[in-house]
Amino acid sequence: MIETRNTTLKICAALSFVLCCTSCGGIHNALNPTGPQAQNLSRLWWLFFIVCSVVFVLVMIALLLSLRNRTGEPQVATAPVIEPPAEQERKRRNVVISAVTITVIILFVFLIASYSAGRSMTAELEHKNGLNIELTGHQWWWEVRYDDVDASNIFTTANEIHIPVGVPVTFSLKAADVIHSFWVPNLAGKKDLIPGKINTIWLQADKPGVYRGQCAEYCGLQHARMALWIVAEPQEQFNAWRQNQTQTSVTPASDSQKRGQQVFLTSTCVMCHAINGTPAGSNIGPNLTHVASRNMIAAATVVNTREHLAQWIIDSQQYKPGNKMPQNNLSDADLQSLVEYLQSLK
Amino acid sequence: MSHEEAQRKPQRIEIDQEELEATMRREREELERTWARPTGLRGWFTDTDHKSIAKRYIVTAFVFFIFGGIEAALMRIQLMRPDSHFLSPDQYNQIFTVHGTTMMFLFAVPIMTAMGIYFVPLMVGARDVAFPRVNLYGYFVYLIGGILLYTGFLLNTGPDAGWFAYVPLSGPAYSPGKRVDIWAQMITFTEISALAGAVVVIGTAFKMRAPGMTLNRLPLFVWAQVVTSFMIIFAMPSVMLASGFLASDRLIDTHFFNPAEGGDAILYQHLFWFFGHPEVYIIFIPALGFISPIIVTFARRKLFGYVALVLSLISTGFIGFGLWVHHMFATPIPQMGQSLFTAASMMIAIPSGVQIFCWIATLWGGKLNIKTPLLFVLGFFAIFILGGLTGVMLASVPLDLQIHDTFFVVAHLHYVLIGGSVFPLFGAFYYWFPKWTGRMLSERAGRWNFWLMFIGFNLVFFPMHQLGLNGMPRRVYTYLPETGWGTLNMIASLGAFILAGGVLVFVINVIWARYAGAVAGDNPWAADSLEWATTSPPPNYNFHNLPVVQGRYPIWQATADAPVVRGLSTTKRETLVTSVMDAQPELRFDIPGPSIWPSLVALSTAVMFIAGIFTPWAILIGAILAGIALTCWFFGDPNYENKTARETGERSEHVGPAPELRPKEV
Amino acid sequence: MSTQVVIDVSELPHHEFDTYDPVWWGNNLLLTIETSMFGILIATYFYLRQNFPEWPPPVAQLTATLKPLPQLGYGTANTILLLVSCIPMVLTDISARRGNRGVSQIGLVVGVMCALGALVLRGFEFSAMYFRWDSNAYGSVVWFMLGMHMMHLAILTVEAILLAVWIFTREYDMKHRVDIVTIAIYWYWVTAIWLVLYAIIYFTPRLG
Amino acid sequence: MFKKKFHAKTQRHKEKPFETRQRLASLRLCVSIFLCFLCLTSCKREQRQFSSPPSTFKSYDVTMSDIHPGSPGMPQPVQNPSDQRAFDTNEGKRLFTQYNCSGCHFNGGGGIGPPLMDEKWIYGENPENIYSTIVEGRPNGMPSFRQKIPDNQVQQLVAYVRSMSGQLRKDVAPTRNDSMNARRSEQRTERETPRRSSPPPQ
Repeated sequence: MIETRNTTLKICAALSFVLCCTSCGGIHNALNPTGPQAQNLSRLWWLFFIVCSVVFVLVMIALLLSLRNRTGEPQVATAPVIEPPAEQERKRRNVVISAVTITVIILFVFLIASYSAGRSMTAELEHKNGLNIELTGHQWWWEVRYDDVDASNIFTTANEIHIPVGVPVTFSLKAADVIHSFWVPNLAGKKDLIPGKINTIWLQADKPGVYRGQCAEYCGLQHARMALWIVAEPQEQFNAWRQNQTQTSVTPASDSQKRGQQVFLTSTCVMCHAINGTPAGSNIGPNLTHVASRNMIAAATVVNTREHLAQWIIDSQQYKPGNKMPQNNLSDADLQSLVEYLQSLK
Repeated sequence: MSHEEAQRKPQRIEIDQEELEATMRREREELERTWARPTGLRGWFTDTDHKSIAKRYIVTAFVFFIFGGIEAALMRIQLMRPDSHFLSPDQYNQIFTVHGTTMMFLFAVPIMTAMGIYFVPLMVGARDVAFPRVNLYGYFVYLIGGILLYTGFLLNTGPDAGWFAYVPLSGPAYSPGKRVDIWAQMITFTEISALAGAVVVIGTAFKMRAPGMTLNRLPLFVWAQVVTSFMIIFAMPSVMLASGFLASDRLIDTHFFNPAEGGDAILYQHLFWFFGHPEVYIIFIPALGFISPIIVTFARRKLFGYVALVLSLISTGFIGFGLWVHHMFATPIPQMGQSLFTAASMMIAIPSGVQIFCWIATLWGGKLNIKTPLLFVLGFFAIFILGGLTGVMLASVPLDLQIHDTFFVVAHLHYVLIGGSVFPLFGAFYYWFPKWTGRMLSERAGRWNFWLMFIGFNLVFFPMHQLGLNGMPRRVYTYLPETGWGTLNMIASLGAFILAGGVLVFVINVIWARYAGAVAGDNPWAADSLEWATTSPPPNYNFHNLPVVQGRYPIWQATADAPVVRGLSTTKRETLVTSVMDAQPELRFDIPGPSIWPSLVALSTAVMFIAGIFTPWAILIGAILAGIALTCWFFGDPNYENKTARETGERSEHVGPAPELRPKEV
Repeated sequence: MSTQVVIDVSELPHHEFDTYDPVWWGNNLLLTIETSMFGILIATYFYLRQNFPEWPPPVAQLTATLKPLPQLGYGTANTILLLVSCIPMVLTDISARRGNRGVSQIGLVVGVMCALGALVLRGFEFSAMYFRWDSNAYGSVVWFMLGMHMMHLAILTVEAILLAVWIFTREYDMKHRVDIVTIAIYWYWVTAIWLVLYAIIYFTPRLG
Repeated sequence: MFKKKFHAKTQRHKEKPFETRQRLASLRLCVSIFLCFLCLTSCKREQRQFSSPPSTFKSYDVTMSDIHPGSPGMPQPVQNPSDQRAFDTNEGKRLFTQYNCSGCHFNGGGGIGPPLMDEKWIYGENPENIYSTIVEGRPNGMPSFRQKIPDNQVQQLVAYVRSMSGQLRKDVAPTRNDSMNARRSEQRTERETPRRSSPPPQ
């Protein structure tokens, strides 16, 4: 049974090594915090992780030591001990009792730690006077509505949330169909979007950059392809973006863009999508007023390039089988001009 | 009752050796005839012997375990590489739902109940369980439930809303067709059978113990089964309502979960997890019951801290009901409430700790003899403790918000459930296989089996912790290459095949040993508890003379002139009923014999629920059918045992010890 | 001659009332299951109530003054009937213990009559609600509670009928006397549960 | 060694036939139950087709307006694949709301447009009639959705419209959705026997 001991030790060592060294970097990573919320959490995580690892190793050592006293003789030959020496038993009882006590203490520490962490996360949620964003989950994309006291500044976009760096952003979370969950690990923990309820969470990015999030509550066929991007940028850059988003869509310049708009308004597109400034006003699908200003399409699934856009319009089902956008058999010319038009919607 | 006192004190009787042997021989023949089991197809539907029912349970559950494993393998193949097209999202969603449902409802719970049904009567020294026909009914209901799920699955009607089928996704508006209905009814079937099993086990453990087996001499295995059964009794009604509400929402337009009409999606989560979390302990506590006897047997010493272990079992059972909300921390729940549930969730680590420490103390003081069963128990320690620690992490609200519903949780729950239940279960298989079949499993194959499973398991699930922290949500049918989740997923998928290899070794080992394994004898491990006091496999009547227990380790503590129980009829199906606390003889209870009606009631239950998916009228018809069958159950040869007596040509009044065994003056 | 120590149980009875008999345990465990089921159902009732500004929700057809509270008539009648039905059951219970066949028979018959009456009344109770099960969550949960209890009432009635038939046609042996006592327990339980449901369904909305 | 094994075998010998028979029995049981399920469950019902195949509706019966029922040249009724699929009828129900059909038809109750849940059919109750009603539009306000709604979605809508008056199998018709309950869900709607009715007065 020597190998039990060694192998177990090896495995433990190897595994804890893996866990330690691979936890760094990435725009979609809970251990690479870039906001107060996530930092709070990762601090808590490392506390738990280190203490738990120590406990685990200690218990394993105790276990392995307890295996040292073995007998080769056959099972039946070894006489069972029903009355072990009282002295030893008392010693063992003391050891066990103290071990349990230590467990209790550790758990108490954990409890305090996580309670205070939780407090600081939900604290003064109501008077975070930064940005208010209303996030609505659809199967399988995110509708983003930027609230503002001035109604003319309210606008709606999808799947790509721009936020200013260093400003707390409050999200009020809703769901249009089933339960989804909003989770951007680098910035904060997750919160569910539940039909008939309103859930709130705030987060803040301290470094500019792109942070990826993905729906974390199973929401049907395309749960796997329901991601979003949070683009954190300096205040003025954000203001510029916001300024642009509040505008209505650009009027088509070239002929083919004009034709593209016509195609859009006379084909299936207009049934679901809105482009502010045109008759298209349906909000079943993402709002396309500034679609060209987004980096990704299809809920942060594919890069927003001309080819992808064209393929997506013709046959979205090959990217996201089962998504609600139908296939369209447009003539090549129509498609080209439509894509051109959409590309122009900066 | 005055005569009882007379009954209770042992009497010394003088008898001639030959006479004794002659009597024994005669009685053995009579018992064989009285407790004969119907065989063949008829036996399938009428045999109420707890051992054959339990064997069927175990085989059936293990088959479902294999199915679930195959589904798991398919998922691992799909996730091996990013953007893989091995499965369509629709297939993948059905597969992971059926995988979870199978493992939880068709494998884990039934197989634990089955172990109880097989061993509780043997360990407490009874001839059969308290309600053998209910037992049979439970098995058929369970079997039908399983077949229902898999028939649906094969007909592309597999449920696809996850094993906890959250509304509204599983509700009428977002799960068209009959997929989720089949899931809901399958739940109903399995919970009925679980409840039946629970009642049977408690009844047996409380009332059928051998004289002298007071509650504080009850084997830990039985304690674990009792605690589990009580948890089932209080937890299952909750999921019964959850699935009932869901089904009626889907079929007759009720509005329990429709926010627009005052319903509530969170209500479902409360109902489900009020069952769902105790469920974890319903699966895990019986495994604790396997570990104690294995450790005692192979450490060759008495258990350290019997009382502490019993108390921690019971407290686990209680606390298990206090932490369901930690599955719902991401929903809008008041901070204060959350911290309370955090506290509860962490508190449950204390009894687990007590158990672990007591076991280590037992090992510490023992003369170890590391055979495969103990090996699996050691594996349990390594894996389960890690799973328990990640469980403590999940109990903390803020941490949970990061790792909830990610692959971290997938890793955690597999560490807890496979480590906490499947490893001890395999240990139990190696430990008790000789009792079932009279043959030993191969030790060498056993070690291969263990190491393949242990290494494979850790390869599959350890990387998942990291995946979760790297942001991979659970239940995704694929992922983008840019996410960089590919490598760890590849490792996990490779591990899956090693794990599968381990299980394969086990299956081969069983098939081989079944026919060619070394003959075991009654008590191959020189173990202490009563099931080893009879032949392997045990006779239909379990014990010729019911034993009288003199300590916590009946076999080890048996004195030379250990008393036995005499006076039970050998020509009627009788067993001894004793008092709950101190196991004093009270009644000679008639055990009902084979009957066709339980299986017919099960079939009409099936009509009721399955056809009920398609038309509400079926509920009525099925209920009437069930009523008829139950009536026949009630009227149909209620005293079968007397009939056997008549068949054997003896007057059913003839009971009690043979005349030559009447007590003489001591 | 060899000696053997035995516990001779040949004189023990086959059946005994209450905790002696495993049947008692089986029955009471089932009742425990059902009790926890009703407990959770009641919790559900109050949980759903939180979602309603008015409970029960207002109905357009009714005038503002009249709230669609469940009408008391049938429910109260049902309660009284069930309470009354306990009297014969108590008699049956006692007589079964004493072994008085005649009284048991009469008691069971009267009890069954009451139970059947209660079932009929329950039918009307559903109609006394202003809502159907598919009107809204309130209707759903109330119908579910009434229905669940009705189911138990029906099972109880059938059992009682079977038992009556038995002791009229076949032997009045210890086994079935124990069964009578068991069914009496079930009977009291059904009544007790109903008292709780009655209070909740009919009066908690009136408390506002 | 071998002898020992052999001996062991013979020991168990009397058990085996029972075991095998039991196994056979279980097999038989499973198979029989499995078969009776096969009859019960229709596989078509659960089909979920995401990429749309070409419509089964011929263009000629789309163009002909169908005000003279039973007129010569009436095409053979076309089988609408969506009639068989629960998923499609459910999608139809979703689209019916999202494309704002309720704006005129009020969940089938009728208002500006005629009711769809009763037995009266102005332009015919066959799939192809409803199809052309949606694609071509009808006098007095029913707009044409030609090119606006892709074929497979029209098929889904057609299936749903027929389910509103119980024309479809109950296990295919949609159940209630998570909104105010305006009416019984389609799967609980009893079948209305269709009869022709005159177009609304000009």
